[in-house]
Amino acid sequence: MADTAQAIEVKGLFKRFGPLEVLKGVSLTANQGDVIALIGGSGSGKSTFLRCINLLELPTAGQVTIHGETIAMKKDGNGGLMPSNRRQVQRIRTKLGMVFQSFNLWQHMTVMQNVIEVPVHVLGQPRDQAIEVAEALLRRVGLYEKRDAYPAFMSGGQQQRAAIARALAIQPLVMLFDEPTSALDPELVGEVLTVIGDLAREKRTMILVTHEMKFARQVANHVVFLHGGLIEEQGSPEAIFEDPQSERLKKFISSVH
Amino acid sequence: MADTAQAIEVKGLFKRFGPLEVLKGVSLTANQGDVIALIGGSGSGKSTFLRCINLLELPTAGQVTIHGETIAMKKDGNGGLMPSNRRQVQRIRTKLGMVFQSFNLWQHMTVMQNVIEVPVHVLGQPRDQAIEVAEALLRRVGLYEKRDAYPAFMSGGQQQRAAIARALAIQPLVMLFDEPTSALDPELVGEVLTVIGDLAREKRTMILVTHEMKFARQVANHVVFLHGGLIEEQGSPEAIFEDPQSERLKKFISSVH
Amino acid sequence: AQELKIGVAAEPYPPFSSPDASGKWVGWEIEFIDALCGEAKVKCVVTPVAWDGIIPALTTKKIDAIIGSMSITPEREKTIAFSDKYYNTPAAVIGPKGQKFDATPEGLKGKILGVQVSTVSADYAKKYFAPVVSEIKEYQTQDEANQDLAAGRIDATQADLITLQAFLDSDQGKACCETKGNVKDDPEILGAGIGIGLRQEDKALKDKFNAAIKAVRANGTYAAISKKYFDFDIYGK
Amino acid sequence: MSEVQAPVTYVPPKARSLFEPHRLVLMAVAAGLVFCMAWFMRWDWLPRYQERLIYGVGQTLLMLFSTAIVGFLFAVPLGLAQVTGPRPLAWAARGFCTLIRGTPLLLQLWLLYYGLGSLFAQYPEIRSSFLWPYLRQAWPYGFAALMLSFAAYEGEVMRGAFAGVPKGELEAARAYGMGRFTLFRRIWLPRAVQRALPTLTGETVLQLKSTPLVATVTVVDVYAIISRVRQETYLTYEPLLLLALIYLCLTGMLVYAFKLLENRIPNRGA
Amino acid sequence: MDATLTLLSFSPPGWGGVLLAGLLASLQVAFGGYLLGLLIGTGGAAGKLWGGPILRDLLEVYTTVVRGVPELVLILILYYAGTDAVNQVMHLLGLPSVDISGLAAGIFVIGVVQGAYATEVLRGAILAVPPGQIEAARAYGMSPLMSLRRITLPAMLPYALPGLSNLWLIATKDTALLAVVGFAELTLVTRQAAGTTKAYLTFFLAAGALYLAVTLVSNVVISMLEKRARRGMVRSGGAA
Ligand SMILES: Nc1ncnc2c1ncn2[C@@H]1O[C@H](COP(=O)(O)OP(=O)(O)OP(=O)(O)O)[C@@H](O)[C@H]1O
Ligand SMILES: Nc1ncnc2c1ncn2[C@@H]1O[C@H](COP(=O)(O)OP(=O)(O)OP(=O)(O)O)[C@@H](O)[C@H]1O
Ligand SMILES: [Mg+2]
Ligand SMILES: [Mg+2]
Repeated sequence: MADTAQAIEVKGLFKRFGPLEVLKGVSLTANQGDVIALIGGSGSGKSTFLRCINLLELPTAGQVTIHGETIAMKKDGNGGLMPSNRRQVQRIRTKLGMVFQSFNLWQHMTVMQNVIEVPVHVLGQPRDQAIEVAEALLRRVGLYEKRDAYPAFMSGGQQQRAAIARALAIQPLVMLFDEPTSALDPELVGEVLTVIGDLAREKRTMILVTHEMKFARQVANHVVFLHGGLIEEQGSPEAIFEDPQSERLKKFISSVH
Repeated sequence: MADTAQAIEVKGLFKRFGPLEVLKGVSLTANQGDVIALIGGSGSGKSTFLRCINLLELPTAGQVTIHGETIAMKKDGNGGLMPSNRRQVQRIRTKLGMVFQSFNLWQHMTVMQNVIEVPVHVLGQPRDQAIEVAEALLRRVGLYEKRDAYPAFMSGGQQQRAAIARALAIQPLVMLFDEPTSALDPELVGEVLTVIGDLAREKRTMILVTHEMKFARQVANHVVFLHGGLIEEQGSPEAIFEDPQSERLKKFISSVH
Repeated sequence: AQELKIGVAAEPYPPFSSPDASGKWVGWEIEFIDALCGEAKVKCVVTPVAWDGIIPALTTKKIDAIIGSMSITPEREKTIAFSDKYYNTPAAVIGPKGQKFDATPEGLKGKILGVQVSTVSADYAKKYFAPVVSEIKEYQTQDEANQDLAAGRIDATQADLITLQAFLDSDQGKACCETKGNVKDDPEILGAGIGIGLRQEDKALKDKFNAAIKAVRANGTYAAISKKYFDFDIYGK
Repeated sequence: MSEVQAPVTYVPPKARSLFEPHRLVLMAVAAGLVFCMAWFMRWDWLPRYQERLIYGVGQTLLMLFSTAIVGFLFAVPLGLAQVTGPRPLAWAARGFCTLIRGTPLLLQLWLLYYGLGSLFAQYPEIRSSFLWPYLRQAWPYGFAALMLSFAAYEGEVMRGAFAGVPKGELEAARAYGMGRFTLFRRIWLPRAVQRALPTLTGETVLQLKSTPLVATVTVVDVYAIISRVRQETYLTYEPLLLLALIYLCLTGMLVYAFKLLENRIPNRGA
Repeated sequence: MDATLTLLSFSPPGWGGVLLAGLLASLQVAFGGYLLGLLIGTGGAAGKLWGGPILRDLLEVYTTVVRGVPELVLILILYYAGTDAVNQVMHLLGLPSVDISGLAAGIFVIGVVQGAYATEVLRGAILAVPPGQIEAARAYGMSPLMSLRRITLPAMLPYALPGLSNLWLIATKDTALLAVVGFAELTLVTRQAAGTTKAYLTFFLAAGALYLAVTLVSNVVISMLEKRARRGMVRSGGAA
């Protein structure tokens, strides 16, 4: 995989759920080390966009390129797309760490088992090594003491941090965060912020969906405002928050401040 | 019921869950028309305090007075309290509208049925009249189109607004809100704010628990900071947010800003 | 008048008792019951009961008498009372055509023998054949044993000659099996014949039935019924 | 049948002290009852049948475990086929489950033993094959009937369990690049089994309670032994009470064993 | 083929009429037993959830014993002991012993067995109602009885229905076990017909078809009921 500067390149992404066209041609480029914040109203398609990047949702049209490798797609029968090479998709997915809006931790495994599952069983790392890495990660997100707890017995904030650790364990080139702070109280938000800041310093590329504008502002170097299935406006945090151009964005920002 | 200025008076409220003492003597007075915001870290006992007011949780010790009527309590066998007059509790509860942190809408009823349930079956209002009131309320929270939908098919924000409408339908003297905006996006938060503002103008008393400091600041005329089972500090929003006294509150506020 | 519930086995036991296609019970024993009750001037209802539970049904008063080809045995007499015998036929062994053996311990050596549970044939087989046969299989009904014989799952079955004869006369029986002879008599097990099962405390009923059995034998009704089903005297010696 | 099988999990009563006053009274009453039974009923036959009873219990357990284990192996594909299989396969699996669950086990057993069994006998090729020594015995039919029944009921349970695994957890696995087989082996199956365990406990107890039916086709299990006792001693209640006690103990042991298994994976309200 | 049709025709010499009568008897017992079971189950669930300690323990013994002992054995015990006990009581009261029909005994036996399962199904369903729903009812001043009637019972229905419909299907099939006490239900008459005519396969298949028909018809009714009860609940979609 070429170490191009472009970590993610999405071109003309369309996504339709039955009659509802959620994405109407979204294009976005993230360079390596970029932290892109995706903001927008509820139901504007932020989660859908993230999910299209790693093909959890199959786009109706469009093209996704990760670190120079374009995901090969072919037409399915129903006017949509499907991946033409399953192995390629699996391989690319191991380079993308995703933190879900609803965590999606595996309930039958402890936190530690959750974190080492993919390194051991998909990437084939030796168990000892995976555990070592996992312990370091869990320390970093402040969950080391909880490593043998099952997700169902942890608070929302703890689950969210476990999900972050799980995503980091595969040492992804790109991290996709779907509202990583929604379940956290203000103090914990600060902690997650620190973790994400560290990741940014490691030159890891990140796209994060968030409702918390303050958070977006602090952590992102580029902000994208989704509206009506399109990118309504994008730019540096300063530009977006201090000097919004479009009416919609102005309204959105003002309702927040 | 005397129309005293004091809408709620809580004196020396203690609450213990087994070994865990969550509330250690909380006293609070709300005059009619007051909007009190309850803030504090996760697990500090905010929800528990609200639930003790309408006796969903039986306090270990303490006294609750609603509009001059003190809820009669007697000792139960295990060192706690229990209401000595069930009917009184039921009667007082119909004067307290509660909006739960997790909504608790009745899943087997449509939004409309949820809203008219208590007016018709507890307060004995004629059905037609209840429906009329309900329709007005649903319009006000922007759910009129969803009146025949079942809660499970609505987004979190919609459920939250339905829960608010349900609470308003009983025309309560006092409203208790447990994080009424947790599931809402910034724009909807603004709407709920308007509703609460209207209620305040109608001289309805409100206690609301919230994690959103901005919201607390805009809507409340009195802010209470719970910490370690006690009221650590209270005062006007300006005092609390601009000039916090205690170390804990300072830390809490700074982590938010 | 008093109504007596006469228990018969719910499982078909032709030609003595079996239901017909309209659900009515027919057979030698059913006609015998009619004759007997007519003689004793009591009203009787035929009540099918699972053979397996027919004695508990009697003792718990679900029925008042058993007329179901039940052999009189000392073991049973500990629990219930019996009238005088009303028929007695020898026990026989049948087996598949083409295999040569006879109804002796030597002949049955190494074979699988089927019997119906809690019958005198079962007791007899356990006493005389158990040491030599490879297995004695017990069935809920004789009919099932016959089926398994036809299906080749057992090598022989021992039972009352009359029921076996009825099976051998059927199409299925004709095709597969033949008699291997009667077993050697053992009066202690086989001798006492078939009686009406009664509760031990119902002495009056027992006397009534004994008198009625004598009467139907004396007035020719017994012979008339038997003639319809058999070409020999089933009352025995 | 129903879209969602609400897991009717068995919630044991609060583990309170065994020695509360009212319990002591109840236990005294129970002890009195047991004493009356021991004293006024006839138990002299017990020693004579002891050995055969133990053998019978062994046969019952053998029947239970063999059919439950093999049946479960069939149940997994049956459940999976109904959830994700291609249409024809899903229909076939669904049809099989409906067929078996819609007819009494007793009838299936007789159909296999007296129906199919006597059909086999009509073919000389089968009668002379190496299988015949097995086919002429009763237990293969008992085994087959019980096993198929367990497979069908469990197939239904597994269908619900597979379908009930939260979609998000499967998505997470896919998002991290798991292949289909790894995903099934590491996430979907263990998670489904975990969800199904409480129901499985109940179903296995039901299976235990179905085993006596095989006695009607001459398989000798503990029920058959007790039937023999009843027929030989003409006692109505005593053998049945003993039988009930035996089954109660077996059920208790089964439930306990499953509890141990369940406790290995804590599962809050899943 | 012709012979088979003759065997199954409705008037003698066909056995179709007998089979149908057996089916009717089965359905009668199943229906009666199911209703009795529901009654016992409702009382049992209420007793287990809100009853005193003695009642709860007794109910626990009842459900444990019934669910731990094979139906076949229970039917034998209840059939003999149950009717025996009734007559003992009548005797003590100086009344003539009553004649308990096979139908009544069958309904009683099936009802007692079903009652234990229904108790657990209903109790589980009531516990499955999210506590918040009941709390909300209390918070708005509903009395316990009203919140039971307006909230708990309708809300538990979707959780109880699958279990209750299973129980109905079990009831229809458990009647087959009454064959062991000689009650002329479908399975026993099938066995009699088969034994008399030797047409085993024909009759077992015919009976199987009848049972299956009962199940399929029941399923249609059940799914209609469920659809109604589950209004307002999200369908748990199949994962793929
Ligand atoms: N699987 C689906 N089938 C049909 N509609 C869907 C599906 N997934 C999402 N949608 C619809 O697509 C739209 C966008 O959903 P999405 O989850 O991407 O929004 P979002 O921007 O992430 O909102 P939020 O901030 O509330 O998480 C919504 O209207 C939603 O109802
Ligand atoms: N029913 C209960 N049994 C035992 N402990 C409880 C119970 N309810 C609450 N607690 C405990 O009491 C403490 C206070 O809980 P409470 O729900 O009042 O917190 P909160 O301030 O509302 O927090 P949050 O902001 O997360 O909603 C927590 O530690 C919680 O674990
Ligand atoms: Mg989203
Ligand atoms: Mg709370």
